Amino acid sequence: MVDMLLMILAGVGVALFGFVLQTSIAGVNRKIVGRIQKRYGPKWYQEFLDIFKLLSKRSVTHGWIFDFGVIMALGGIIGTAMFMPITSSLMAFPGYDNFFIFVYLIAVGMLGMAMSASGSGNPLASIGVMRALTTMLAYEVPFMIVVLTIIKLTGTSSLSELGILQQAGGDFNWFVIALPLGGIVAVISLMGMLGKKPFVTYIAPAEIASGPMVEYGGKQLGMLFIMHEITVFIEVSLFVHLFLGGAENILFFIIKYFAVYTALNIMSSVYGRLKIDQVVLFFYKWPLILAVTQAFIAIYLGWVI
Amino acid sequence: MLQYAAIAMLMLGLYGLLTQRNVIKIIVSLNIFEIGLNLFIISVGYVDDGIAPILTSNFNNNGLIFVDPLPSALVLTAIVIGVGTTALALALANNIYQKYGTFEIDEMGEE
Amino acid sequence: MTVELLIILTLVLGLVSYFMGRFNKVYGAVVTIIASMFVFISVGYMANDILDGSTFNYNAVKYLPVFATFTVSYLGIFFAILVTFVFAMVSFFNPFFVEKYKYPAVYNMLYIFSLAGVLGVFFTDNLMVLFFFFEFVVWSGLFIIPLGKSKKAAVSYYAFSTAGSFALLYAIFIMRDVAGTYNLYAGLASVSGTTQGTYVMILLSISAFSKLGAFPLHTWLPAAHGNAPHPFSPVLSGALVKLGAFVAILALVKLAPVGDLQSVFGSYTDATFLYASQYAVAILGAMTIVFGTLMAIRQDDAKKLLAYSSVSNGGYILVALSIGGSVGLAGGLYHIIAHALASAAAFLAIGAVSRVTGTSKMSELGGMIHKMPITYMVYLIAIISMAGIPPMGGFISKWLIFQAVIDNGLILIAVAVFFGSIGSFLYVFRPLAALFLGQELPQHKDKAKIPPFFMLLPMIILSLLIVYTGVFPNYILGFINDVMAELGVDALVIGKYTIQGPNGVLHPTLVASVFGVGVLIAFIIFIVLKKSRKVGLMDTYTAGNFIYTEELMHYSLDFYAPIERLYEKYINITEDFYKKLENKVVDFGRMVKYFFFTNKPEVTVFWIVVIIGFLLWGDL
Amino acid sequence: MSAILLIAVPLLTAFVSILFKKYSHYMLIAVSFLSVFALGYMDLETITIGGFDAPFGIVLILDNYSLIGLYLVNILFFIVAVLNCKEYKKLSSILLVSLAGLNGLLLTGDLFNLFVFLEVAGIAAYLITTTNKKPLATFNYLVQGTLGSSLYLLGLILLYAMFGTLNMSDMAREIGTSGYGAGVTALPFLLMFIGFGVEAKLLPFNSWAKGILASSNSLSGPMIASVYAAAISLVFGRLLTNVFVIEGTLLTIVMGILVFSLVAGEAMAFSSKKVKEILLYSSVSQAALVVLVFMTGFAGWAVYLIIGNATAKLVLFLVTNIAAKQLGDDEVDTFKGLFTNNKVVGLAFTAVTLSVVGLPFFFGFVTKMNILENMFLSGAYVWPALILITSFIEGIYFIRLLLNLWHTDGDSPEVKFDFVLKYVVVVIAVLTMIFGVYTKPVQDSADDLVVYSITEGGNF
Repeated sequence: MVDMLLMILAGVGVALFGFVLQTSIAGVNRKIVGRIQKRYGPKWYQEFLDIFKLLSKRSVTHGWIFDFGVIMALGGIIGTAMFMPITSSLMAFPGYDNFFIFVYLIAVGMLGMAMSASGSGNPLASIGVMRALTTMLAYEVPFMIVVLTIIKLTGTSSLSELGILQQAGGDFNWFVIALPLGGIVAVISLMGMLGKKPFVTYIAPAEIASGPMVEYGGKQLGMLFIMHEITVFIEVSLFVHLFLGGAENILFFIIKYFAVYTALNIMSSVYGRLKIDQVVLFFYKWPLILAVTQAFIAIYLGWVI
Repeated sequence: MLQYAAIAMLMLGLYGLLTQRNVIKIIVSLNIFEIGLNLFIISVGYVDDGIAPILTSNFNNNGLIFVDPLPSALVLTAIVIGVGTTALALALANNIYQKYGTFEIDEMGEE
Repeated sequence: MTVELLIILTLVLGLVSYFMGRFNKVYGAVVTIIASMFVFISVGYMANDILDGSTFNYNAVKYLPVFATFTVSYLGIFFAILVTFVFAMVSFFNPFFVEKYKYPAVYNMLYIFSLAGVLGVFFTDNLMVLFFFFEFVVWSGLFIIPLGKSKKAAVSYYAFSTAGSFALLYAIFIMRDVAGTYNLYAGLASVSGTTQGTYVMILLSISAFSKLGAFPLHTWLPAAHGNAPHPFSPVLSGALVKLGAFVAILALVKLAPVGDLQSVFGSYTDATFLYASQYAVAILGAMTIVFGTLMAIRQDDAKKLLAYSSVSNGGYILVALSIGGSVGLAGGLYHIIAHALASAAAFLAIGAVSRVTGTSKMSELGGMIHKMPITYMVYLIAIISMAGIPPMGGFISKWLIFQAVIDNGLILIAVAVFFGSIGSFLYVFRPLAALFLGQELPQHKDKAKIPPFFMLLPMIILSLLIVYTGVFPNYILGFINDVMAELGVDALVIGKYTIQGPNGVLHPTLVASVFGVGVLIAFIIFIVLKKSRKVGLMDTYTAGNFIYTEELMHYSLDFYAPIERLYEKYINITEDFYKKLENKVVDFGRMVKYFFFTNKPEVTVFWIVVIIGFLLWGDL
Repeated sequence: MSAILLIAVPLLTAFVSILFKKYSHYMLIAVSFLSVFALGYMDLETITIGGFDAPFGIVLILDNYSLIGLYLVNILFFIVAVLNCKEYKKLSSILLVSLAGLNGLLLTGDLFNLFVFLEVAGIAAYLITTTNKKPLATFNYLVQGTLGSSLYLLGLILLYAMFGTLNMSDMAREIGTSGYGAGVTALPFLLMFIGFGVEAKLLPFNSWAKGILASSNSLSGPMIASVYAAAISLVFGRLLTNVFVIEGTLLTIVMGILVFSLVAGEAMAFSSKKVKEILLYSSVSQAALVVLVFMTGFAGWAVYLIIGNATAKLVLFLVTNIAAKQLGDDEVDTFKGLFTNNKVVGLAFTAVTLSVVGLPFFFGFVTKMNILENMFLSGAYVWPALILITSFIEGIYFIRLLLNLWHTDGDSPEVKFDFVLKYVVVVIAVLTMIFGVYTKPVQDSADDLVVYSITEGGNF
């Protein structure tokens, strides 16, 4: 029973580490994006300041479902983060870090946020939630097809083992190279997951009036910010473990993590915003075709670089 | 020879039923058909130079050749039934005339 | 308590409920509760007889004709327990709804009759008796549906179900011809693998498809479930659809699959070893998932939406069963349980709401959570399971199905399966947002009140069970392993708390507890910080304009407008197809009527002459 | 008490009743009740009239097959007579004649005698249909009926010319031993088949059926659709299984007619909007089904099918005609919600319809399943599929009709059914349910019916 408690504590540690890592890297990225837009951008720890400022403010609530949804959202995301392996050996629950747990526990977070947003009574919030769900429907399927290919090729769906397989460099080098088309699709889906520029409608700052976050303030908004940061951490580290061969030690993990996140931020600062049905149409045209052909080539014809 | 005549009348009756749209004409062609049929029944019982199948007390009947009596017996009932049906048909024709005022089926306008 | 005695007793109880119902409506409905609880408990006793190995002789007592033999098999018990449980839970709703119907006594009687029929189907090992009860369930269900809103739904329900049962009958006769006896197991064994085996498989799959509401034969399901009386739609989608799953198991698992692709494609299919028939059913199942999900997303009536969700979940069951293998079959069987519980709970919640407000159309409802919070929680737990999200049962079965699909490398079917699982998240969320949350509409504010205890009891029990199947699945998986052993499939590897799939280990209790810890942390963060001020629902950020009417502030019509616009033109392809088919028959009938039936005798005479001429054509 | 009385007494009272106009309908009821009652005392034997042996004299055969037929026809006749005696007083003597004709049809063993009784019953039928006040339809029925029986007579005479005998069993033996190829006997059998086809409402020959039954009343509807149909199909069955030898082109023609009328009957019923028309066309297809079952050789089950259909049609037509008379026309819409306020009749009507469709717990289910099973065992694969498809279509339009009758959103029409009808309808429905569940007597008695006895002429 004691080792279970230890494992849980380790999980909480992982979640905390994830939060701190992501928030600081997000701060650094805000400076980089600022530089792209010819300005200096705020201090690197600006993200921390925002969150703690919000947590200290007294805000408004629209009933118990409004609060319960936020708690469930943050709780679900923390739960998911606890499972995340940092390096191929350092993780809270060895052996149980199954890919599908992450995909579906994120959904719990999404459901919590959606529930509280539409519980707030503001129709604009419901519209925002509808947009978030529709975009999720769009980017999720191609990503999972590519992951299907990886799982089918390697025969295991636990992230740490995948990392070890890729590091060993024996039969598989990094999947982003081994499955080129799969890599491209994964990047595009990751941009959708993180809500980066072209697919950002549901949490775009400009659309704040009709985004899900319209009714939040104070500690609720702060908690949702934390939730957003941890979600980004989960999704980017998923990408790192699946496609960039995990990490032998923490340093490599952080470097790869930083590289991926910054690259995405730079890429996304170039794009405009797509309408929701354009997003759906886009994702069900090119990424899906690429993913299916990649899967067909890799599984049935065995062409893996 | 008689059979060919009977078959011809059968054909005529059928032709009548096929083409006529007048109630009375249908009844007439039905009768022609039945008479043709009865003639045919009679012709079935014909035996070469056989005589009428009537047993008389004073002649010994075994030497004579009789025509087959059965079809002629059947024809009796067939004719009676034919008469019955024709009578009923004419009564119906009367009803039809009272109701529709005409014998032509096309003009009756029944759906 | 032998099976025969149980069935006859249920039928008698049905008649008792009819006469009681004539005397007083509510008592009749109470009899349905007693009857279904009695049946559930006795099936429960039979179950633990079987589980601890005692072979109780179930054919001791002989009432029905001599050839009606019953055996209690694991498969039968598995389905019987689930279905009678759903019947028992839903029967609690009967007393509260029975006043609204035109023929309440008939409703009670037919409710119990369909229960008896279901028992008969699951426990018999004689094919003809299976058909007898199969048709009996169709028949008794048929007369309950029009008590709801539409008669046309009942006719299309009857049409498709009868098409299914007649296909089943023809398959039975083929099996009888080959095997010589009506025994279920001997019949299937003797036919599997032969050419008749293919016909039997096709016919059985048609029957399964029509009962499950799978792609080509699904048009009746939304109409029937959507328009059936409120307490009967959970029975329809929770229990009676499982008959189709039962027949699907007979068709897909007990019969050897047909059409060996290995020899045809050779090395290309080393990734997968499925047979042509498995592929065909899987593809149709996949199309059912996609079609069910797309149609469910755009429905305005909550019950129709849940009906389409049953269609899409039926597709999941078909995909899982057709892939077969220990993981696929276990996933299918577990999904049958999870879907039955979840859709029963969801339908009951919607029924409770529409009992008070009179409508289940989302555009007319809103903010029901404020008056019916428990119903809301029940519905939330049900849709979490339906969407396949971790702490609930739906996730386990979806996880197993994904393992099976990935292990067999079926890419296109994987696309449909993933689309279905994400899509199910969308359409289950729609009633949540439009019906329960959002503004509280004034016209329902006074009428809505917490449903009475006896309506909440079954809903709460169902939700607890959904959570239980999600957190501790291993006991049920153990039982499923026994069922699979009986079906001749090797068992699923399960530890004390873990499930071992072909490419991954799942520890559902750990996932649930970690999720619990996460929520605890979030709760602590929430409590520690300053308490926020309670504000009414109308007091929201509206960028400056003043708002007074709740209706304007409630977003429920055309909830997923962007997606709906994409496929608006293709919605009723299948309905049009069946309507054209129907019109063909009507035109043929009218043509023959016009051509033959006139008041002129020459039509008959003409045909007589033609026929005689035809006969004599060669001879003259 | 010999079976000849069944024919003689009704004929005698028919003519006596013309004298006493006032008591004629009492006589009708008395005679029909007595004939049902007397059937119990008749032992199964073959009566040779006038002592002449088979090839010459006329033979009346009373065996299992005709006993069941007589029971069915007499009971149904009695019910129809009782229900209609007040309204149609002046038809009593005609009804007596038709009773004699029907009993004669079922009893006779001689082909020409069969023609005579066919005509007697036919003329009585034409007179009954005159009550429909549609003289043209009756005229059409008369012309086709007479034409049909004359063709039957023609076929009969051809057979006589070839084989010299008119007795059924003699004819059967003669044909067997005569060594003629099937082609020779094809024409007379076809003519006789057409003759009976007209009366049994097989499709190409039954254009009279719509005129008569669509505007029938509470006497002519049940009488033609159930009593006459039962008698005719029973006799047709006797001819088909005993006398006829059908192979080669004749078989294809006959099968073509049967399949066409089976399928077309269902399609027409599916497409019609009037209640009586639905029932009429469904009885056309059921008649074809009965003949089909006789053709495949399961006479026992065919008889039970006839019994099921006849009783069902009686109830259906009675209820529909009475309701149609009180409501004016018989459109399905005017009938909507008919049973909401007369539940008893509604329940009986539903039970009987479900039995015709063949749903479990009803008599129809038992017969249909056994027919399909026997057909499958005898290797015919196509017919069961055809029967299933047609009963699928039949199920749909009957269920659609039932649901319309039970449920209506508007106000339901007011129709009063008198007690006698309610009693009769409920008794028939209960019997259908009982024999649907307790199937043992039906199951084993059907098998011994098959080997019914027209072996040699004369002796039984």
